[in-house]
Amino acid sequence: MATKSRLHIPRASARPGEKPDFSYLELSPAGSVDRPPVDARTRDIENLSSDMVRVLDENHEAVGPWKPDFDARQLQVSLRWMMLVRAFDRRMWQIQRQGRISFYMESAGEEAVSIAQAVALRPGDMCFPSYRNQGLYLYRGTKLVDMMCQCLSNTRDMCKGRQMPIMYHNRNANVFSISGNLCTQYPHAVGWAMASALKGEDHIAASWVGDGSTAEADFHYALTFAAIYQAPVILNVVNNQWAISTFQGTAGGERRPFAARGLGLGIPGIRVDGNDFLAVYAVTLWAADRARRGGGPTLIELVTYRGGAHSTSDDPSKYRPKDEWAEFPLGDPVERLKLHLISEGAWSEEKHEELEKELRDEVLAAWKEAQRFGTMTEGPFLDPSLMFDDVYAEMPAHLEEQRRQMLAIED
Amino acid sequence: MATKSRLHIPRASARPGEKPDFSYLELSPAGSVDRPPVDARTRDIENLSSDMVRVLDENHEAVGPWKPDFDARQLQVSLRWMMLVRAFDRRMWQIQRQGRISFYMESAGEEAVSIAQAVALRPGDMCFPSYRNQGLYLYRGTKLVDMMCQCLSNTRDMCKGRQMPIMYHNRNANVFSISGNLCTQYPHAVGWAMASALKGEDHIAASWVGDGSTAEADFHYALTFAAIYQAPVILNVVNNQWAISTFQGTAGGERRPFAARGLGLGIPGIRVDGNDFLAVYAVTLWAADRARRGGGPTLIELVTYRGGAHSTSDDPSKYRPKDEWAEFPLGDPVERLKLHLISEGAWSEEKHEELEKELRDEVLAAWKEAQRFGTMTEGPFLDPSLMFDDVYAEMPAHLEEQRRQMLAIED
Amino acid sequence: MAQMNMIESIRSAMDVTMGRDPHVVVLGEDVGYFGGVFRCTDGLQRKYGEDRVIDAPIAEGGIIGTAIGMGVNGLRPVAEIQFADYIYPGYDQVVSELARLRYRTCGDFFSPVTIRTPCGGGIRGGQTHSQSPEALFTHVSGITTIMPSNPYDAKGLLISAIQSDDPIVFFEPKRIYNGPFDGDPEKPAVSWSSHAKGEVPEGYYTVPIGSAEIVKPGDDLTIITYGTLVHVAQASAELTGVDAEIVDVRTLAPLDIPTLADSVRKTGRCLVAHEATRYSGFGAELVATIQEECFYHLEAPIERIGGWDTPYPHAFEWNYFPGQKRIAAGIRKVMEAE
Amino acid sequence: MAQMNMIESIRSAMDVTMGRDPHVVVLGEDVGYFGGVFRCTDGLQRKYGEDRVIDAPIAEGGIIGTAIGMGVNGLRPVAEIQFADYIYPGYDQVVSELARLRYRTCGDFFSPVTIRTPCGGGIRGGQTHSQSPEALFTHVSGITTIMPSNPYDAKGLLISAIQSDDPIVFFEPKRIYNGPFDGDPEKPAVSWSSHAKGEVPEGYYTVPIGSAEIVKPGDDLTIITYGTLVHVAQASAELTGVDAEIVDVRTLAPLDIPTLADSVRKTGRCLVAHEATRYSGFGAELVATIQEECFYHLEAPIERIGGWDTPYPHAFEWNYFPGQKRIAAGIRKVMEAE
Ligand SMILES: Cc1ncc(C[n+]2csc(CCOP(=O)(O)OP(=O)(O)O)c2C)c(N)n1
Ligand SMILES: Cc1ncc(C[n+]2csc(CCOP(=O)(O)OP(=O)(O)O)c2C)c(N)n1
Ligand SMILES: [Mg+2]
Ligand SMILES: [Mg+2]
Repeated sequence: MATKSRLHIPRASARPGEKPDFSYLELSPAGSVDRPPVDARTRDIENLSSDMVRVLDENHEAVGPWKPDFDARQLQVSLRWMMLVRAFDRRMWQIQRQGRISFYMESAGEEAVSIAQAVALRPGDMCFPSYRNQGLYLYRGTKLVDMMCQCLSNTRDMCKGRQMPIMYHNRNANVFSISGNLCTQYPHAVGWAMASALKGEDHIAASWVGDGSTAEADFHYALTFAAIYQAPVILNVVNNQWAISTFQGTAGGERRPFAARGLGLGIPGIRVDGNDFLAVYAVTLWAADRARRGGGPTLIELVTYRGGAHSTSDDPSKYRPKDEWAEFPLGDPVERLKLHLISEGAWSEEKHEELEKELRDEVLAAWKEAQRFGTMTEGPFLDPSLMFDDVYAEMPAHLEEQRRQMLAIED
Repeated sequence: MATKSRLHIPRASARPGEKPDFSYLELSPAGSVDRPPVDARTRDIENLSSDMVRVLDENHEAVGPWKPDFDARQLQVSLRWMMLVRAFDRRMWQIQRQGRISFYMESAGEEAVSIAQAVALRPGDMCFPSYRNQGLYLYRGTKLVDMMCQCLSNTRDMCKGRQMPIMYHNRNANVFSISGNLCTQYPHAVGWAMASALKGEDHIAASWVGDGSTAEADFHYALTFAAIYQAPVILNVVNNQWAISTFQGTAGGERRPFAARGLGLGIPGIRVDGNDFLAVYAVTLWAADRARRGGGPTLIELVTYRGGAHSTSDDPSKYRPKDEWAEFPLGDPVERLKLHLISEGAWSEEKHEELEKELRDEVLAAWKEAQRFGTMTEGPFLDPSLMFDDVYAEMPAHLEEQRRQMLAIED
Repeated sequence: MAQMNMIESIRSAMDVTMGRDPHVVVLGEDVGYFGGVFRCTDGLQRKYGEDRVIDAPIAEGGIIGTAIGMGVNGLRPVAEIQFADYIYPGYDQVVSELARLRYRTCGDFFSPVTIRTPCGGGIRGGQTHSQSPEALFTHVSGITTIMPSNPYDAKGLLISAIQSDDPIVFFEPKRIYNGPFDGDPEKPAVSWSSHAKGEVPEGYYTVPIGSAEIVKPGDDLTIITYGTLVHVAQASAELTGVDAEIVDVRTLAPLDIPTLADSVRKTGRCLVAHEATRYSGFGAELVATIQEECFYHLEAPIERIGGWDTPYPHAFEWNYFPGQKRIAAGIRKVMEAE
Repeated sequence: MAQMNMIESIRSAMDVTMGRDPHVVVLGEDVGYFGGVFRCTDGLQRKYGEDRVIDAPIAEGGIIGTAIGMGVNGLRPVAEIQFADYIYPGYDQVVSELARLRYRTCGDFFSPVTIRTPCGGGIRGGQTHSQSPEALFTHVSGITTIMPSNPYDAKGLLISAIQSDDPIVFFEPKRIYNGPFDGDPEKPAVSWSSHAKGEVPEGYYTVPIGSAEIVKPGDDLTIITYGTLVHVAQASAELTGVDAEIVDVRTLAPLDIPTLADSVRKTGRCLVAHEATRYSGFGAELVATIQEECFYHLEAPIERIGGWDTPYPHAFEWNYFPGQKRIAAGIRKVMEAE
């Protein structure tokens, strides 16, 4: 091969040792983007997929047409949820580092996504989350201790030891099961929403995937079916700038925002400041309203930053600058909502610290309780023969036989 | 399920017994769409994905900025190719109806796609066709008799009896093999193009799929990789309004043209009158030029109509109005190029009829020759034990053994 | 009772279940207005509406993926994949999601999807319209794999499948859609009306999942097979004059081991046959299971016959297809052994 | 000679072939800048450039599909699928395209793609990071399926694979990336430096595709296995005191039948073991082949041991994994039979 390659290879704006560079990120000033009626034609609102809906301005004030109706009390509660998610993540991360659970994934920096969207949805709406939506489970009523027991695979584990940590589900709360396979839940959400419309019900579905996951086939299937049948579904792309070691450009984000991915199918896209609690809430409500009124799917790109490692299995300092998060122009969602509340006179640094401590204690108490149901090293332990249940609705003969064999061997 | 469904179900504009209705099809007047420079930014030429590039006007004159440089002689040759494709299709269809080949698919009404695009590409460019691109094989030098022998699975069959009729390939002519699985060749084209760029070569790749096939995963994979690596590739969607019994709306074409499918990835789209030889040629040349100069992929939607049945296995009168083709606003590509040449004084009805007859004879002669290499009922026959070749580069022991067994049994 | 071919009985199974249960929906390519390329859903859309018999885009993974979501939301989706050869784009959704959803959520979520798909060769369909990929599903824990060999079983099993809360891949051997086929392509086509199992009740009934059937008792050897080859095996046995017991597996996973093993223990000899590519096919599982269960009763090696280990070649399909000659030779081999 | 673990030897195989042949390219998720989640491609991008060690989007079907196109254009792509559990979205491209391209074009087109992918459990990866889906590839005519059990073979076989004009699926048992593993999770980890096959030449050499290896000769019974279980089987045999001959299959398709059959004819007894789900797994093919080839030499039923027929459960992976106890019990069963 004599001549020089002309293959374009996307290149991250900064790698370890280099200065973080977010100049590629196009921002709109808070309040600058119009809020169209929810029955607007897709064509007329294409700008929403490249502009960025933002409500909180540089002075932490809520401005513009997307500013939602929220009283201070509600905002405090929301802040509390985001802080709880973070406190939970921090503890679980430590716990994994101590070798007391086998794996963990945190959502640091992305807490507004799960909480603001959970607040905007109704309990009857069905959520198909990714592994970084722990906030959804919590907000919808999954107890800390149950989340922890899942991570411990102990006797109270909702998954009976079958799933890796963080692969929760909650049937009663209408939160689906997390799959290890990326993006597979996206068409599920669309099918669920189609069934809802088919049954004449008002429930909508929502699903979440990362920027990296948009390259998967299921992303295309989901958008295609959602567009064709005008399924009442919100398809969220959480663009936290990174997959594992590859940046969002490696997923095709170099030229157009992910929010634009559905335009060619007639699916409106909204690009939103994913770290702005109020903006995320507002666009989600808009999309939910549109879906509920028969307006079909909306694709929401939530621009945020993965504050932590991809998972406990990797070390991000190997592939991105250590201080990248600190330089991220959209900041930290918890910090921003806190400052907004303070600017409104409805919160203070002292209260915040106090609440942080309270939540730490709450998490710690839950952890203590969770361990009572068993840890990796100490009982009570789950009965391994549970592993043969639920492969089928009823256990077939060969599994009965294998269970018998296993019990004989283990003796 | 008490309440009424609100699931949107796309509905064809006309079904058997109804009046054909193409009011859904947005057209632009010939000559009305600007021709941007090939290095235009994708954002600045989005209109090309919804407007329709047309060169031949209602008076059969070539007009506007997309009008290519073509002398009458070249156009006559092109017309001849299109007519040859049609003559070939007609004969093969009859032949199948007589039970002399097992299957056939014609490209009636879509001849301009293959021929105009083949003319616009260079011999070193690699084509990854669909099953309705017989024109590509012919134009690039595959002999009629070789195409027929493939359909006959006879002793001269390039596929040695392994493939159904019409699943040609031509290595020397740089035309890839046709797969029975829809859209699988799309990522191959992108990979091929990536390799070309990687090697620093100037060859580009082109691929073709139908409107229905765009719903497949491979469509998404191909667009995604093409966008990320800016592969020098032309991705064609031949929108002939129908898949088998489902219309293009069932593939997601109700809201936006297929040409817009890549916009969200930054891939420019061009919507072209697929029955206008000159327009198809012009946009293909534009996209090829752009790709060769490092401008990356282009998605071209060729708006046309499937004049015949889906294949010899179906009867279109079961699912669409019998006279739909006659009502198709973009007419017949052969007829239109003929009338253009006549209007230029470079052709006549008489010459046309004469040529038609000449081509019929040419096809018939080829058919006579092809049969000399064997038919379905008369020898010479291919040796069935050829079936064990080429599974691997070298035949492994178990296939040698199976071949032995087969020969023993057949005795 | 009515005379039905397999297309009609399969259609009737869907009709009957749709009539009984408003949650049953059908989706797939060309299944709606057109009634399916093999006509299996003909008339159903007119009867049950466009939103219960849904024309889907050409996206097998999307069909299965959305069907899963519908199932989670209380529907009972019956998804048609137009040819089994085109099921692979949906393979991930089957293996990673459909098969394991109940397991990973301890039964809190499940999706009762039935995937119907025509399989097998003999219609000059070449390598992309002839495959029998059942072994790629029998290996997947959580999936029930079925392949009927006649109209009666097809309807009864399909009703059971649609009603089952387990995910099911239901293979329909297209060569016998219109009539039983004994493996001789030269013979004129036979219709199901001449076959006992072509008598099919119009209404509701079920054939249990997980049970094999002895379709012809015999003493000399056991032929274990399924789908089209059930008929070919019978003709082959007749050709040899051997008194074969023919077992139609019907449900490939989970397997009815007792019926199979009892037969082989009785006859002492066994031949396993299927149309799919032989190497690492489902026949291997049958052989392995029988040698485990019946080792001390076996008087000869179990013979295994399948399609050759090549793609299904268009022009040579009758050389590829394990027809009477090959099965008869196998029977003779097993009978002569020892 | 150098000491290498399996990660290093696999990396070295790519390094050596990339150095010798500019047409070899590597692509996959996180393989470039980062060097792969298991570090198998560490340093290669720095050495060979961003366009020869390509970070791909998360799109397994796209990785395999574009790799096929690159192969058609003269490159030799080595595609990494991050976990074997994630290969299914690319399954259609493997089965329908890669496997059959040479066949359907009579050799006019082919694409020499090698797909590398880590498989197997034992790292607490649960159901989506532990699978061994080899049987889903061995059934596909045209695909060569390989699974090495040690660094020396891994490098030699991978070099052969990359140089081969056939498409190859190359499974890397991740549990033994860093050291041989005898099936006892309680024992401290062992490194490859203590193992003869941890001695690996730095440069070019090949291990032939299609040949099994007798890793330990023995007289009492033959254990046919591959991957991680080669080591577990040895430890299990030691536990029982039985003088087992251990055969490492190495290439699962096409299979080296003579080496396997000769061994069983010699010992008269056979146990087949793999980590994958047992039902319809590759072990069934091994059992079926051995009973066909060695029926008259068999003194006992062939014993078949695999993972249970459930998804791979996170917390119970050592109950799921066919460890020493289960294999030893199997050995005893085979030895006691008759
Ligand atoms: C089908 C599949 N392929 C690959 C992986 C391995 N994997 C797990 S997470 C991940 C990165 C996902 O990135 P993104 O979608 O951006 O989500 P994020 O982690 O940033 O939230 C990869 C490659 C997987 N889990 N499933
Ligand atoms: C993966 C796959 N699914 C389904 C089919 C069956 N099939 C063959 S052609 C066809 C319709 C294709 O329509 P379109 O893409 O519009 O192409 P056209 O025939 O109109 O040129 C279908 C459904 C197939 N060949 N492959
Ligand atoms: Mg991400
Ligand atoms: Mg079409």
